This record gives sequence, structure tokens and C-alpha cells, in this order.
Amino acid sequence: MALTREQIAMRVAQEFQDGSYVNLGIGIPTLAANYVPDGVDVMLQSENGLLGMGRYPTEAEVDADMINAGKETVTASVGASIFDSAESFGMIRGGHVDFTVLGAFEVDVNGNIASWMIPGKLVKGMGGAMDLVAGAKNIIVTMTHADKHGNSKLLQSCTLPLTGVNCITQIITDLAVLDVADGAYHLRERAPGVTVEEIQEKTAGTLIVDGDIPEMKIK
Amino acid sequence: MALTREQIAMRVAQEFQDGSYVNLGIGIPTLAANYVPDGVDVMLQSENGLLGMGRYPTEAEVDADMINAGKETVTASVGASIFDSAESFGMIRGGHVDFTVLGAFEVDVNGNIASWMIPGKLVKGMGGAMDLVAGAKNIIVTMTHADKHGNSKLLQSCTLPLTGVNCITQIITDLAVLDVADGAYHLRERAPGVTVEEIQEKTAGTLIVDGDIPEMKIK
Amino acid sequence: MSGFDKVVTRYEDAMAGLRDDMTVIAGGFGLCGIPEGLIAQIKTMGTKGLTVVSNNCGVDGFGLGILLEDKQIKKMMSSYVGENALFEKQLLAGELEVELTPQGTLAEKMRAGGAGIPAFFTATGYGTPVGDGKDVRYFDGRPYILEESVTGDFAIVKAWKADRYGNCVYRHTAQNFNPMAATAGKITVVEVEEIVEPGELEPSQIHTPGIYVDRVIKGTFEKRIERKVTSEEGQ
Amino acid sequence: MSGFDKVVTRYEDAMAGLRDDMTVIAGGFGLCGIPEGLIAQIKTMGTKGLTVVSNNCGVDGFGLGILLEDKQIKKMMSSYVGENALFEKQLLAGELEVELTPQGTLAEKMRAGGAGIPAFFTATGYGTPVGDGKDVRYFDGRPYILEESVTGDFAIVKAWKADRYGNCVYRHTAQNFNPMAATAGKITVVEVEEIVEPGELEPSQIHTPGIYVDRVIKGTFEKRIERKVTSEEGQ
Repeated sequence: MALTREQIAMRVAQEFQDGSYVNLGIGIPTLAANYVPDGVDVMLQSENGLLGMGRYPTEAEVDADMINAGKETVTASVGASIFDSAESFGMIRGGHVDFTVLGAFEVDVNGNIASWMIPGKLVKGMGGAMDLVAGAKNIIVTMTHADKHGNSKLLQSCTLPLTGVNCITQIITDLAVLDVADGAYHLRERAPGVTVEEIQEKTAGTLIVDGDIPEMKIK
Repeated sequence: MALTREQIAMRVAQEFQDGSYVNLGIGIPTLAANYVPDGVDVMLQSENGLLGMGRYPTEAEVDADMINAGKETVTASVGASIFDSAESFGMIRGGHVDFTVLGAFEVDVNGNIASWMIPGKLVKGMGGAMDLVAGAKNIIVTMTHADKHGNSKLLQSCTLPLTGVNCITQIITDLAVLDVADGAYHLRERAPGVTVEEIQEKTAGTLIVDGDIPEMKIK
Repeated sequence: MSGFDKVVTRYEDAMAGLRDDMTVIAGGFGLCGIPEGLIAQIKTMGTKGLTVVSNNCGVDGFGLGILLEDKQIKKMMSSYVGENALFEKQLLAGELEVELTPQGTLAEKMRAGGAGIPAFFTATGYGTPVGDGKDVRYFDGRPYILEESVTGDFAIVKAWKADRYGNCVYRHTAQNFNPMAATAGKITVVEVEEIVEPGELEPSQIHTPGIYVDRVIKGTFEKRIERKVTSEEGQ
Repeated sequence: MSGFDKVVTRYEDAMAGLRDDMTVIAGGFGLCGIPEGLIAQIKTMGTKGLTVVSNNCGVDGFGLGILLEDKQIKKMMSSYVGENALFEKQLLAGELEVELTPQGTLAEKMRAGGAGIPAFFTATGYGTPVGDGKDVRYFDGRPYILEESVTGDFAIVKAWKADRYGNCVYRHTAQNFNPMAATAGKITVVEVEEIVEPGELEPSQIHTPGIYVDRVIKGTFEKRIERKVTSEEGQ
């Protein structure tokens, strides 16, 4: 069965290692912070200039000067640092952030990603997404495998304007975990109860299925 | 009569305006800090990362972590700020320092300056001089008008490797104050008792003498 | 040190010299750390044809959004311009131009502008519409695009505290784009919550050295919150 | 948060992984703010063929100068290398290579290296031997040269205090090149006067966020003064 948003987030969180610096995009990626495994500590980077993003504030702690990149009120965790936007993106672009997790409209077998612009629709901007995909050591894309019309989002070649090229290395969808390498998707895990055939059918780009594909372990 | 080092420094200091940020090179330029006119306050920038360089410390105040660009122990003045070398040179290169005063081996009518390298002699490095001449709003060169053999240092074209091009706007020597513009030296002031003829004779590059040339006012 | 006293008390003086068709660089991220009073003064002055460089354009009725009401902005350079219906309307009507710029590139453009770096290479935006028409160069086998720096006739900045000499510190994430903006204005105006005497700020802890700052004014701030999200104690 | 605890107690562990022919970026200006114990450890290890990127090369018998004694340095990238007779001797004998780099360009090269900027344009050095062979480009009618960034296999840094997560603050002008060096090492090692617990440093006042730092070690420092100059009280 296809994973829920929460289950996708759980699977994403399994990728983090103890001591990882992680930037989480808006949506499913943000949920991943709730499912970091026991014994693993991550520090969240928020690109508006906060390393060590904490929980949301209590009513009494709310402070207009303390927000995250989604413009939500937040707190700083113990050991946090706060800095300006140039430093924040130096950190991102310079490859110091271990994991970036973000959503996408489309990806393709060359590791390209389209996530910010649909021609004909009003464009609101790319925010920090282009910097994040250009800079992070590991970029994980989270999204549903197909759109609501059933069209695959894992293409041979993106059709929408790109956010970045040759940058995506891993995709975690409601159906599967896949690596992107050598011009193909490599199926690594299936969602519980989802068959390789279904994944194959819903993947428009070249899919390599090598050996037995295990089911994801989701609590 | 030719000015002493102290008198050159006095004349340099007359250029500063109240509220000027000033970077002073080693030697005569450093002396200028002692002669800032009454009613004029300047803030000294030291390129190792100190804006608001103060006096030398007392014995009790000496602190190895508090030095200037000449590697001398110093203090910070009230209202000083301390920052890293990238910020310090951002400040310099970005044109935020009002005056840079430095010495030179040679200058020429195109505003070029040679101050760091004599071929055949061991080169110790340019330090921050190339950044300073590339960045400051006003660059004042202080030096003796001629070398010890009597050869002019104000040339038509520099012969030594350059520190910077088209950057010098004013020269204050033991004999004269000159502006550099439009491919010529423009004589502005004479040292007390020094004739235009003597200056003419000791200036190898094109010298324009326009009207009466007043004597410098040195206390 | 009267020559270094940058404090002004009237907003007219703070923004004196702003003219039609100038470029204004503004600090702030969303509604966090924005120079509310300086923006209001620009609205009062009615200056038109402005190019505004800022990560966002406020919201309807607050922040830079109020400069849209009388169509004072000709062009925005921003990374994200959602949250603003009037912006959308003027954009669709062709009354407003927008140059979308990746957030990190925008921050770096401001820093470079202030630091005498006219252009730099970045991988950000290569192969995307942002890279269209820009010079491409390979370093270590990877393609980068050339981005030029930005400077403003004015920079408007929000700091927490400044001393009379213009040395500034920022509070929490209200820092964001403000320090870079401060370096990139021909005239840099800082609006602060508190003015202190020189010497009160620890020299090594100053975020923006006073050399970048031309005018300091004490403001009062509404500090509107865009997305208030709270949690229960201990969560 | 054990995964973020970067404290090591032995210098062997602090510099573990340093091999012959690697590049080391070192903070410090003259003898101010130099990682004395890390330099001593490199001498102890006897690593050869090093390329060292640092504003200066210490003095005879102190600072980076001690790495010359056993000819461990193959090449220096510095802005000024006076004050060192052994350096001069090895340079003239062709045993040591030096790439003289303007001080501001050196600082910017380190910052760019850490910030994912592979190259930038600067006016510094145009028309001088520094500009020889480098790309020239005009912006607003003024010529600039293209300078490439620098990164190191290791960066060695001296901070005043660091917490266990590697967040650092620097003291006075001992800051200098250290923050940029910290960003530019594949492995960044920070030697400090004091290790504090996470939370003790004010987040907005941290100079180097811990994300750049791999190892932290507490050292003891001689802090030799190169030019002690004093004045009478009140002068």
C-alpha cells in the first residue's frame, strides 16, 4: 500500500546519521524531524540563518525575531548558532549541510529536479531551493510517485523548468526508495505491499531492478 | 627647505575630515595619526581586523590578542569594532575606507604605484597594499620626492613592478603636494622655502604648474 | 567624535536624498527584521520608479507591500514574492517587473556589492532559467554561472541596537539579509530598537561595523508575525 | 547529542589523517591567533611536502616557522613572509616555493573556498605581477582579475572558546583569518583556550558555527608577541 505522508517522513528520517546537519524543505520534509530514530541526533539548518532549529515556541516564548525559513515562529535548540543569510548560504553552497530533503514536481534519470515553476502559472520564486540543490552533500527528494492523474513524476527527462541539474541522488516516494545514478533509477526498497511491477508501471524513466527488492521497514 | 618625516605627516593629517575612516601604512603614514587637527576626529582602520585603533597599550594593558597590521601591540578606541580578515578587506576593497596613506618606491603620472617589489631583491610580499590601493576612496602617497641618489620618484612611467594602476590621486612629499590627474602631476603646494624650479627639477614626469603655488601651512 | 555621530531623529532626515528611479536594498526575511519606519517614510515621500532588492516584498498592507499601494516600485529583485495579492495583480498587469534570484545568490550579490567583488561564480541556477544568458565556466569539471553583484543608492536596514557611530547588532533571526544590505548602500540607513553609547557594544561582537552606516534612527516596531505556530510546553 | 561532540583530548587524534603532500589552511596573522599546539603536532608527525595557506609563515623557531626546520613545507601561499631567515634561505635555495597573494584576496579565497564560490573577480592585483596570466574582465569600465578559491585537506584554527559542538568565538584581533580558514578545510581542527558546554555561547554571537568544525582540542598557548610597543598611561 502506498505510504502516507507521515510514513514517507519516517522513511526519510532513517537516512539521517547521528551528527547529521539537515535542511528540511516545507511539507513532507519538515515532518521528517518528528521521526528521527532513537540514538540519532540531527541538527536542523534553516536557511534564513539558524543552525539548531528547535521545537515551536510555547505561547509565552513566541518571538517575532525568531522564525524559520517557512516564516513560522520557532525556538533555537541548545547549541544553536544564528548568522546572516550570506553565511547561511555559504554553508549550504559550500557543501557543509549533510542532507537536504525537499519536494519536487518532477525528477529525471540524470538527477535533474523541477520544483519551482509551472509555465503558465504565476511564479512566486525559488527561494533557497536552487542553492540547496546545488550545494548539499546528499539531496533526498520526497514526493508521491505519480501525480493525481496517475502520471509518473519520475521521468526520463524533466519537462518543467529545472531547479538544478545532476544533483538528486535519492528519491523517497509513497511507493519506493530509489537511487539515481548512471542515467537510471535504481530501485532499492518497496513500500509494504507494493509490487515491483506497480513501481515499474508508475516510473516513466529507466528503472533498474537488481535482485530482490526488500520492503521498507516502517513502524 | 625639505620637510622632515614629522612635517610630511603633519601635512598629510590636514587632509583628513571629521568623521574620516583612515588606513595608515607603516612609516610616515603611521605618524600622521599624531597630527590630526583639533576638531577633527578620524577612526583608524587596521587591516588585520580592527576599526578604531587606539594608542599603544600601557605595560599592564599589553595583550597578545590585540595587535595592529604592523604586528604591534595596540588598544581599541571607544566605539571600535573587531572582525575577520574577509570583512576587513571587504571594507577596504568595497570603497568604505575614506583615506589610505602609504609609502612608495615610485609613482607615475597615470596614478600607478610601485611599492612592494624590487627585482633582484628578496620579495617579502605585498601584504594588504594591493587591496588598499585597489579599494580606498582617496589614496595619498607619502615619500621623499627623490631617492638618496637624487633620482626622482615621481616618474612618467613606473619602472618597478606595480602595486596598483590608476589609483593614486594625491602625493605628499618632502617638497610638495601634488594631485595626479589626466596623465600629469599638478603642483598644489610647495614646502616652505622650496621653489617651483626645484620641484620641477626633481619631478621626472609631466608637471603642470598652474598659477601661483602657495607654501604649505605647517606648524 | 562628532563627525562619527550618525544619529538622526526625524525620518525625513533618515531618508533624505531618496529620489525617483533609485535602487533601494532592504534587509529582512518575510516580515522578520524589516525597517518598518523607513519603509513607511518611503511611502510618505511617494518616491516612484524604485528598484527594490529584498528577499521578499512584504505582505498586503505591511512591510514593503505598502509601497505597492501607490505603485512606487518599478522592479523587485527577490527570491520569493508570494503572500501578496497586490504584487500578483501588478505583476500580471505588467505594472511591476520582477527578477527572481535564488536566495543564496541574492545574499551573495549584496555581500559582493559591498565588498568590491563585481561578480562571482556559483553553481546555483546552472541549467535553470536563472542561468539563461549568463556566462558558464567549468571549475574542477563542474559548471558554474557568473553572477554580478548588486549595490543600491540606499540601503535600509533593521538592527536591534546601534551605537552613535553606527555599530550594529542584530537580534536572533532578524539578522538575515540586514548585514549584507548594510554594506551595499551608497547611503545606508539603519533603524534600531535602541541607541546606545559608543563603547557599550563589545567590539568583537558587533555584526555591522559603523563604517558601513551613514544614518541611525530609533524606531518603534510592530513586528508583525507572519505564521505564528506554537507547541505545548515541553513538546 | 553525542554525534555532535567534537572534542578530542590528544593531539594525535586532532591531526589524525594528515598525510604527506596535503594542503593545510592555517588561521592567524603574524603570531596572533595561531594554533600553536596543532602546528607543533604537525612538526612531531614529520609530515612532508605540505602546501600551507596562511597569511604569514611565523618567525624563526615559532609558529609555522618551526615546520621549516625539517623542511616539511613544500609551498606557502601567503601575503607576507618576512621575519624569517630560514624561510629566506630555503626560498633562495629553491627548497621552498612561495605564491605571494594579496592579503584581501587571500582572505576572500579562503572564504570563497568554504562558501562554494569557485572564483571571483577583484580589482586587487590588476596590472601587477599578481594579475599575470589571470583572466581580465571589465565591469562598469574598470578592469578586474579572476581569482580562484582555495580549500584545504585540513584547516587548523585557533579560537578563544568553543563549545562541544564546535561553535567558536574568537578574542580581539586573534580572529583575523581564523573564521575563513575554519570554513575551508575538508577536516577543520580548532584549538581553543577553553571548552564550554553547548548553550553557554549566545547563538547570535558565535563567530564560527559548529557545522564547519570537525574536531576541537583544548590547548595551552605561549602567545608570543612579535612587536611589543607600549605607551605611558594616558598617552
